[in-house]
Amino acid sequence: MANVEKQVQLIKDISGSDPYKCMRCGKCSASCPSYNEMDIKPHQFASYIIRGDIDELVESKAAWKCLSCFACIERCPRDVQPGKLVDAARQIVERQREGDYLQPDEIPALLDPETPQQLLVSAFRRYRR
Amino acid sequence: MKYSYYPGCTLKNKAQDLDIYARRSAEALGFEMEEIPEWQCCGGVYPLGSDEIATKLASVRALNYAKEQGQDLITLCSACHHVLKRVNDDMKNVQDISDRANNYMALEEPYRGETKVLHFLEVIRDVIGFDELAKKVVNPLTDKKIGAYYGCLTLRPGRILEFDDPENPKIMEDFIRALGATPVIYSMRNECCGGYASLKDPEFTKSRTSQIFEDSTGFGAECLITACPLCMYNLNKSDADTKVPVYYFTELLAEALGVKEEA
Amino acid sequence: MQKIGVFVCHCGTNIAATVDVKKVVELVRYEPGVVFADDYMYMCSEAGQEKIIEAIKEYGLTGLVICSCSPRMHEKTFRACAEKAGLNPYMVEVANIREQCSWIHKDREEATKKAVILARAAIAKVNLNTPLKEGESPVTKRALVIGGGIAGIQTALDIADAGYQVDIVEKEPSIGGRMSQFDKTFPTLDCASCILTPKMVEVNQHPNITLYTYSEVEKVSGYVGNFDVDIRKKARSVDFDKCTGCGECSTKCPLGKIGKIPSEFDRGLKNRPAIYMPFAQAVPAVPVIDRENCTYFKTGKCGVCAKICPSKAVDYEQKDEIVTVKYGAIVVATGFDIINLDKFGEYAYNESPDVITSIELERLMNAAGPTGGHLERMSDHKQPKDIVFIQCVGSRCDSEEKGKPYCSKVCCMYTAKHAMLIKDHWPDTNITVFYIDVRTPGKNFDEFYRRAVEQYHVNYIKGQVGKVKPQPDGSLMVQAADLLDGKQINMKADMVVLAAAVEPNPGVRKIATMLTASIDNNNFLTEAHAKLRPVESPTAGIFLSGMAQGPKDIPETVSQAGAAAVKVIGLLAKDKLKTNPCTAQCDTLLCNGCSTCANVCPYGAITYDDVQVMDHGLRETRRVAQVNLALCQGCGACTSACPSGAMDLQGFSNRQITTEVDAICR
Amino acid sequence: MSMNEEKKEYRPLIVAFCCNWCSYAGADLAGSSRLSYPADVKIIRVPCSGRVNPMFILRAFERGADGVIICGCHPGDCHYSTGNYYARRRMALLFSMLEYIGVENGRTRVEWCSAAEGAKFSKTMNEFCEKIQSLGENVRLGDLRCKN
Repeated sequence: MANVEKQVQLIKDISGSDPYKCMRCGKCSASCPSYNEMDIKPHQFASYIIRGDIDELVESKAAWKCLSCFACIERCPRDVQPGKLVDAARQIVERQREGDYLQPDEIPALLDPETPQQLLVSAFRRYRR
Repeated sequence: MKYSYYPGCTLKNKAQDLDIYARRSAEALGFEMEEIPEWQCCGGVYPLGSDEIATKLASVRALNYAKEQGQDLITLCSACHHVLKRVNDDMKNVQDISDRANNYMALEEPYRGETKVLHFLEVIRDVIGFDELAKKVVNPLTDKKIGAYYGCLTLRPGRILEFDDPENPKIMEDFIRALGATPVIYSMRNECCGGYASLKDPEFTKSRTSQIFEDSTGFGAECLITACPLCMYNLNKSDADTKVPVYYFTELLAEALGVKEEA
Repeated sequence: MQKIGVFVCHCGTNIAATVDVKKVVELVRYEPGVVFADDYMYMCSEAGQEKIIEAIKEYGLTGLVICSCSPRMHEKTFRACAEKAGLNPYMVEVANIREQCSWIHKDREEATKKAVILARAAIAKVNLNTPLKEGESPVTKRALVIGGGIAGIQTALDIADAGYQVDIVEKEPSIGGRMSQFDKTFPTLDCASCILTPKMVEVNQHPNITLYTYSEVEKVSGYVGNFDVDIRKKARSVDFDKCTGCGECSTKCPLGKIGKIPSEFDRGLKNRPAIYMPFAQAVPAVPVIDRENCTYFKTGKCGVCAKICPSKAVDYEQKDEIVTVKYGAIVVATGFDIINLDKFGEYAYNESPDVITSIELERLMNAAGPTGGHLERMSDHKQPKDIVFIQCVGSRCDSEEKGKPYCSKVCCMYTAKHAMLIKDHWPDTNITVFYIDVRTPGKNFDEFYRRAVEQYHVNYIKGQVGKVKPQPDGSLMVQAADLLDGKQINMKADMVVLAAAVEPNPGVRKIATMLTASIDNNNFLTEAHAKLRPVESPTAGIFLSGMAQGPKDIPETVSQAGAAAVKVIGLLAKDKLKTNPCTAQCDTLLCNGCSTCANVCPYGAITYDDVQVMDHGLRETRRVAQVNLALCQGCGACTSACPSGAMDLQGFSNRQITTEVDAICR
Repeated sequence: MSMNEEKKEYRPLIVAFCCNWCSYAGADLAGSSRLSYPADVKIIRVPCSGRVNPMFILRAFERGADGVIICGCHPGDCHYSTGNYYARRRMALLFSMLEYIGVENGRTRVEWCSAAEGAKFSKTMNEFCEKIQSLGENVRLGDLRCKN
């Protein structure tokens, strides 16, 4: 239990946002371009963190499917910033475990001649520690 | 007028068009872009974690260099623009990040967000003015119906980037008008193209870009312009029926100013 | 030196069981100033009071200390008793040896000791008491109501019916306010103008009501019972006495045909001429010239209205006029508007004419509205088939920059109303409501909402809309998520209606400042007590009515309007106001005029005056604080804020409290 | 009375300033509910917590009080709208200065207590007494001439 509390606090610290402010209006889920790709939906991030179901959240696909497009952050009426919450969960995996979503040896197969550097650096930053 | 210029990784490589046409246009418009020596990659994505310091330092270095030159910092790539502006905001307004970053940097004088970061388009809007730009156009792109594709990184979060209204921007539309063409307004223009997901999940990005083409061409767009190499890549990869050509905004600018073919 | 009598009450055994009453009497008998001490079974009884009166007379007592229950219980009783015996009632102090001693302590010795200390403190205080007299101030028997919407109208009618003079100041050319724009009212669906117009006419014809329309409050001075108010009557450019309200001028105004001036009343959905009445049933039925847009005022040419007016009422030379009127009470009923939606670009309100606010929908459905009551899209004038309602646009927002933190309270109900009215007229319309929560507390309210779902099959979906996307084919795509079904939705709509948050009328902050009435961060006026004094401002003589105080619907507004009227009547019914004698006082010799006290005073009771003072034989002029005794409520905030110790509070003076501290710490 | 008594265990002297509208009524409710607290607490009634001049507190310490507590209405409930806010700010400043000269922070306290919170009043006073008891006699500001 103590570990869960620590993780909740860690997520709050890393994200700098307060999950308790969420009123479950769902504007984030309504705005999210990756909604259908996610198993845990943006409007549920806050409640997972409040309940302490951090493991489920960090093991979910949601953390990797977020595109950092900031639509949820821009439109959230309560300043909860679900994008920041899920990013903090992702950080926890990347920092504590061998949780990288992208392995170096799989990269060559994913490239094509036009792949811009921006794509690689962005993917590296988002999918790896 | 002289600016420090942060080109970023992609503009040196896969997006050379974005860079070259910008330099030529800047000359034609009467301002100078001095490339920062030894700039480092911004990382492409702004590190959201409030305890992430190391990943922000590359940007701080560039920002501080511009400060030392006493110049505003200009960028073209929407990712660099996004990262630099947000790191700059952290350095100015987030005490904790600012202090720790300065500890790492050990600068003679701490950097506290003094540099003003401008997107190339902002320079045109706020310094030169679209009226002036229109006067300098020699090959007006008359009869062209152009859709501005903003994507996400240039606009959001609006409070920090202060680029334009994040939901109903008009800077690129004004730009298109100044070049003599007709802007096409469509609602997908500020929706994400799928971004870096294209690396692992190209099908998903294709579904996003299809929607963008469908919406923009539905309103009559004959081509799209963008400021982002990643959007460019994803849009080009689309196999949508409604696909139209996509240009960097600087290419059309250079064309209109009559400097496209130079050197 | 005072001659003090101490009376210790047994309160049956309530006190006497734990406190050795006799011992207390013995020990306080030799305190400074005490000339008489006694105990009795029930001090508050007739016999007990008789004892006190006798002692006052016999020993010539100048001060009383009653050791008994809490002063909140019987202080009044003992003060009245003292007054009966010819002693100033403010020469009485109560030592609370029941609630704060005998009832909470068990050890008899300890409790007795404490009772003695409490008695000593009271004795020490009485030694410094001075006779106080309640002040009096006269009452002007006329009330001012600021705002002529349903709140102001109801308040004014209720006051006027009770026989008092009332003036209404309304900044628009007509009274009627927001309610006059509405089509029907929930939950009974009666037509808004059918119930409002008769009241407007009644106001106009009431012998006790004076209307100042197209007027604004300019300056307020004075205090409860005695306000002086300057009212600016803006130039109407039409002679009130000559105009017959025929409307010929409006029909002939050339600008009416060009149609460039959006009608405020129709929320910009229609245009109006430069000389106009906001709506057909306007009260008073006298048009005004909008000088900013009128060709005559801009270029000196035109003058059509003056030429064609059959009664020669148009007067281009008319000037603003300022009248000063005295009032005893002021009611703020300035109402509300909806917020500006520029910050909600995702809903495409500025982009698409088919995205409208609920209040615009009211106009579109109103038979007297721009479309004659036929619901149509503003873009192509076609009747919409699929309509989406979005709730909470700008309500319940955490960030200041985006919206308001409060619930606007009326939207859930009016949206259900709109949905049902549309279904009534055009049953094959599909209606979807996206909500966060449906909030319908109120009599017959939830039944009303359920009727929309059960009988009218309105589709309610939980989930805020993310974006409204105008489509190439002219329709709107609404992107949302159904949170209960866990699905993202893209829904086509012909029309989107936004339930925009309400906010207090933007002008209210200026008015509140003039009145020194307190106002909260959201620009709602603050009530004197949230539960017990909900229609009064903390500033005496200022009353609150309607949305100016907080979001509320029409039934609530009308009840609050009536309540405010009763409070006003209660005030105006008095010939003189008794004022609390425990007020602040300024020692002009110590005051340095720094304004610190005026800044902390919640009642605006402190003003500054230049006075001549003799200081060490020198005559000089100084700026010093003066307390308006009619306004001061005796909180003492100024006394602790005063850096020079010039401010003191009668009845709780610095010396009195210090001496109590000393007595306790002896 | 006190002179010929044997020296018993140390009992602190505590002065409580209670505003007339909320906390004094709360104290009355504690009384009528028979919720006891030590007799060491002596209450002085003031119209509002904003009336409590810092001088009163200094005076109490000077005269030998071991602890001073100020009770007012809850934020937003002040009978006079804003008095408790001023009290809170003023006392925060005063207490930090008192601590600077050696009067421990535990000896001073500001507490909100409504007219309905008899239980809270009693609990607060019990806690406060315990705290002062543990801190012992206040020797820092006391004027020795006032001691008997």
